[in-house]
Amino acid sequence: MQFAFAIIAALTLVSGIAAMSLRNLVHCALCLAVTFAGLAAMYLQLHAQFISFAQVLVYIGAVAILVVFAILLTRSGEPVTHPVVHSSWIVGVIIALLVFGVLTKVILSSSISSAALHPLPPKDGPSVREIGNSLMIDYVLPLQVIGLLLTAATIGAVIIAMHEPKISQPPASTPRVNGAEVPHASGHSAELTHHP
Amino acid sequence: MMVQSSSLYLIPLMPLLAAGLIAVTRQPHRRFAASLAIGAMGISLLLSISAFVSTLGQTSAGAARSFSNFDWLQIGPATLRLGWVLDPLSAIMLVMVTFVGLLIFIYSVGYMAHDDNFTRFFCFLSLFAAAMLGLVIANNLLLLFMCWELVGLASYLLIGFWYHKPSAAAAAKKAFITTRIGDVVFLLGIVWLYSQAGTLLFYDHGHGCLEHLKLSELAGRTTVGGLAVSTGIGLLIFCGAIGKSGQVPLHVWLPDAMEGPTPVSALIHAATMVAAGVFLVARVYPLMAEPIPAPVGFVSAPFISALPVVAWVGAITAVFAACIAVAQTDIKRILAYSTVSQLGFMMIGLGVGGVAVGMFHLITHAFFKALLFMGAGSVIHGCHEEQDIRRLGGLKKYMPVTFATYAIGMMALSGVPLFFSGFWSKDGILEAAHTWKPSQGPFYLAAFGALLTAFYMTRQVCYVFFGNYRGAKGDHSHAADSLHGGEPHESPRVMTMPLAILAVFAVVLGFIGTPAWPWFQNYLGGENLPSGVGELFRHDVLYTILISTVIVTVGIGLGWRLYGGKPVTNPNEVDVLERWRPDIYGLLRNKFYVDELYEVTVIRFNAWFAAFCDSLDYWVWNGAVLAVSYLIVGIAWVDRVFDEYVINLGFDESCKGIADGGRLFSRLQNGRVQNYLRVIGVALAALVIFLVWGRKAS
Amino acid sequence: MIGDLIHGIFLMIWRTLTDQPEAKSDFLAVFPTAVQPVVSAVLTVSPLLAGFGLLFALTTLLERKGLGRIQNRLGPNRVGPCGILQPVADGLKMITKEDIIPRTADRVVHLLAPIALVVPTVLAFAVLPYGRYLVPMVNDAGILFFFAVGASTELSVFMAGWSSRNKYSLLGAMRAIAQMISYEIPLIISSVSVIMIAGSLSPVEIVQAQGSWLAGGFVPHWYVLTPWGLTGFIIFLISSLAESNRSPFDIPEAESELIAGHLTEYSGFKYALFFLAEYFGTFAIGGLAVTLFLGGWHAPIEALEVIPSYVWFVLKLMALVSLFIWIRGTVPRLRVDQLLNFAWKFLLPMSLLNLIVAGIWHFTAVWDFPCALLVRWALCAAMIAVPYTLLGRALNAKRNAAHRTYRYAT
Amino acid sequence: MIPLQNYLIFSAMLFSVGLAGALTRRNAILVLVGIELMLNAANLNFVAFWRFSSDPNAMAGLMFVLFSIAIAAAEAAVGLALIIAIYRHYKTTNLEKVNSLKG
Repeated sequence: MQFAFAIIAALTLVSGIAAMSLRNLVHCALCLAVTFAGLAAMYLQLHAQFISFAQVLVYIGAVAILVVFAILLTRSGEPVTHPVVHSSWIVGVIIALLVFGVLTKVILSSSISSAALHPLPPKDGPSVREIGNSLMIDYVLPLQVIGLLLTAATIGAVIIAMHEPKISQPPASTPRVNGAEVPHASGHSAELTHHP
Repeated sequence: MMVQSSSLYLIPLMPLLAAGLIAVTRQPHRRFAASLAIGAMGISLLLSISAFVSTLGQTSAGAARSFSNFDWLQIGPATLRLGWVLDPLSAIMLVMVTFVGLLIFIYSVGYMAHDDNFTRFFCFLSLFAAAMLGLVIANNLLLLFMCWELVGLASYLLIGFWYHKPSAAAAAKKAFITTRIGDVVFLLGIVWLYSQAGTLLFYDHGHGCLEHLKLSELAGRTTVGGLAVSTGIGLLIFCGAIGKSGQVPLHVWLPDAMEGPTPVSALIHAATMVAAGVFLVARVYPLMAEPIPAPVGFVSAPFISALPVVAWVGAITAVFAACIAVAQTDIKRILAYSTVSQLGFMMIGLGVGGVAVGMFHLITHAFFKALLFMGAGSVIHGCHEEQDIRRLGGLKKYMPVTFATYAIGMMALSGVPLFFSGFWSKDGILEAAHTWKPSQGPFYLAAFGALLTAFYMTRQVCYVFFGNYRGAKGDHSHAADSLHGGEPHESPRVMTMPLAILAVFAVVLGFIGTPAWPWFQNYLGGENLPSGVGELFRHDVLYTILISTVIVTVGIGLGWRLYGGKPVTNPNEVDVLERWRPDIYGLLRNKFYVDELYEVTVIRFNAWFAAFCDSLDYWVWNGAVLAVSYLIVGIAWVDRVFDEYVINLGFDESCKGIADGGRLFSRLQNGRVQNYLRVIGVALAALVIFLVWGRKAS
Repeated sequence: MIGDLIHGIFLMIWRTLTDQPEAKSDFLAVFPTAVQPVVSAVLTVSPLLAGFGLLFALTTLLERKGLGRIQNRLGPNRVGPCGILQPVADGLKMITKEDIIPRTADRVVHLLAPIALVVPTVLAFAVLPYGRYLVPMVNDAGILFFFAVGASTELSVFMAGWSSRNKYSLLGAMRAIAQMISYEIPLIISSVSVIMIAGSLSPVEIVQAQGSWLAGGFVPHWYVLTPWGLTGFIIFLISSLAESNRSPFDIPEAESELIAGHLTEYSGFKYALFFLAEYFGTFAIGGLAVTLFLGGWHAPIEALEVIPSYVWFVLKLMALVSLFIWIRGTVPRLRVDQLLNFAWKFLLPMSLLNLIVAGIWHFTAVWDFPCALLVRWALCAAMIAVPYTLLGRALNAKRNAAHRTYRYAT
Repeated sequence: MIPLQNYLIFSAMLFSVGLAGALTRRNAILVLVGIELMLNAANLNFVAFWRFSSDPNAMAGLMFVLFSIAIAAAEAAVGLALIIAIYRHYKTTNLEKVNSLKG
């Protein structure tokens, strides 16, 4: 059990770090998907099956794809010559480390690490029926609000990303080709793409 | 299905719904709009017939009447109640309006086929029909007034339908404003009635303002000059009818209204709306006819009821308009003046003979005048929008159906004896005028009017249908006619079919009200007049029949002699009458200079008054306002000085301090999201440190 | 020890074949407790892979033969009797072919893409009930699991397309993703109606809910035999065609437009993996269709329940696969805009409507006047048929209104 | 059994990784990715606390994660749409260059 946890945690963490540090954004997105998958595995280990499946469905099936689409649509996948991090990236890292240190300190010094908090006896977590009942009875208002939020977000996203009148489009290529253009294009494929 | 009075509102509702639906229909959906309007009208017609049937077979007018009232508004302690009434009067009007309306709707499909605003036209037509039907079934003077105004609105919209023509726009305005003058007075009458009777319902189980209780109460009171209140109110209400029905002196709008599309002229300005005035008088007839208990000093009571006024106004109008019609050259204008004149006849009928006489003429007139107008429309349509009768001619050859139907309409209008409806209805009026006790004046005027009617109709028919075609042949100016060349052509079936139907009715309708079989009078009046062929030979009846036969014969003969014998060949030829007496002819052609008279009197006074008000506004009120404003400017200046030198000095300093501070802090707001994130991260760490260790320390 | 082992094996095979529960128990008892879960998993997975592998081989043959017949040719007929060994030859060819990786390709991602595609498709097999007691993983949220792993194949397709550094590949991949995302929605919504009626996300329970018969055991209580179920089944079928990139929705791999889409730069064994994954995906989604709508492993007539349940499952699955092949041989390929419009403007509204109709069906179950079933049927069918007609007309009318011009055609 | 704090520390690590990425990367998309990572770390905390809670019927942790996943999806959609809109406008997703409120 410990072993499995260690493997999953290591995989997740490494892919998470990779997702945050690789130069190629598409690789970052793929690593992000691995991180999500690792988290899903961790939920499984915590006997939260439903959450785990939802995690896979939403994060890998949707969010990762969205990120990939965004990367391609903004041509962020092309290789960059300038540094990918801030000039003052060290500040960010220090702050992150500070936060991590503080959090770790808190966790280790709190009562939960000393007190005998035992997990529930191994069972398969709540059944889908229980989750459903809970959603439909206790949490019905939040559920409705979430539905509203999702609707609003969908409409909003569509409206935001809708085409503006083309005032400052570069004349060389149409947006459709942009989206589909080979990301870090080496010379010849870029030429091919711009072929009328 | 029998239509009850409670569901009577369905009849106007149908066209109203159609109007609403068409209003939101886009322009290209012509077929939809037309079929919707016609369908709604058809349903209304069926409902109306059903309602009509339900009033048949009753022995008295009171028994045939049913009404349903409901609360509309609660104003303080007073409740305003509206309602519908179904009695022979409204039933016959319903059938007439829906039937003629339906035919005109169908006719319009052909007439307006090339118009861009086809759907709008049907929207307005349906709106008009709804308002008119509402007017007819109203059991409340206020509801009637509302529909009355709606009818006026629809009329305005339809006259100005081709609003890009300046003359049409002007005519619409003229019609609207002129009728408004009558309506204001009408409204005064309504208000007076409400203050006196306390109700505006016509019939309300004995408490309506047209029922005996209130009537005798109203007739009993007197007002200034010894006038009975009921007479006063009746006169005021009659003013509304004058406006709407184009009686002298408010007749000027009706001929101008011919600028609208011809179906509109037929529907509104011949058959239905103008008849609304007559209908109104018929509706409030009990109010006008209520015998007034003679106060001291007056011998004969009927003289001070409103009816003689009605009769005289009608008689004057009848002759006046007929005279003008003689000298007109526009085919529709002749018919318009003829309408005015015939409305005058109806008023005579109401004034001297009662509801049935006037209403009978109204019904027959609606049919044959709609027929004539639609025939004129057909002529205009077939001759490339030519309306001047001098440029028409010989159309008998080109448009046989139109000619035949038009001739029937013309004979009905002229009152050709025995076989045409106009004869019987007009005969009834003449007979009633002849037997009228107070004066023989209206009778003579009416007889003269009838003579003129026969004459000018003959003149028109001769001009239009006989002789040779005088219009410009081969003229391709009209785009839609390029298919037909310059020749006049017969109109499509969708237009001639309604003509034929109306022609049939223009003949047969007369027989429901002959002295030999006075069904109509019985139905409407709830009486039981004697019938039988023998009635025709009663002294009075026979006398008037002979008189009017003579009149008609003379009129037609004169017309035929002057115009039919040797047809006009040149459009610029001088009219026969003009050659004879240019001065009188000029007077008539210029409509007795009534428009010009109004121009120099009413309108000029109005303009002068407006200018006066304007100058008053400019010099007096404006001056006062200016003075006040200068005062305020002065105070403001003092205020400003105080502000600038006393308050601002201190304020500026503090503002400067704040601005400096803001500049300092704005360095944090540099728009870089990640800087914010950094601050949040640091703050998170700080917060956690504070919460955990800070708490522990304390 | 050895005797126990052999006895256990035979008992296991016998119990499996005769549809008995706890097939593995005697065999597992031989092993020490620590390794039992591993052995059990291997015992579950290996027959599954073997069975579906065999089915895959069979299906490729069936498809080539069937398409051949549809196109009036013979199809493969050289290897083995009547070409029956053709899949073996194909497999050998695939494995022995050179594995070419483009010089500019992103090697790691290029390698990982087929693997990342095969893994979820195989995972999807885990939750399907193949027989009365043949369920690899009994899970409360099985359907959710199925869709979750199904959704993760999109990323693999993207990996394949992007890593190839070929614009056809990338275009094909993006089209495939757009298509899969679009059709996932009607797919899920049409299954939600079943989930709603069955009241469970568990495939096992859904199959159980369909395990009764009407009319004396002759009319099965399958969901496809209700108005909403039929509609849902059709929507599901169409969407699953698109999900598995099969004709007429094989735009991502349209040979004439995109060479082979994201598969362009793959060859040899990796290509075989893609091929495998595609067929596995078809099997998985077909299996889900069988589970959701066609009564799973239940026999169509009660009397036929004596035949082992997995036979029925395989028969239904093969029937669906044959239907897919038939459709592929019959229907022409769509344009990409038609494809997406069809999903968003037609399938999505219809599936939402179907959800409502399913709700109405559920709540009218209490009706008990005479002919209630007939009335329910008519009501629900009308509620679907009328909007279907109207929507179809509206969409078609719009399409007819615009006159299409081909700018570059002569 | 794995003690609770292992999960907590792991989640803190993930959170810090996400934070570090969000603070240092120039590309707006990766900043969003970092935020997603932080959200996931928080979700993990919820699930872990739910698992280790003493009340067997408590569901709040799970529910919170479910809702948070839904919100994260909405957030990602809107965020990425915003980034695409920004890209159209500025022709870059580099956050250092996108620092004025108006174009």
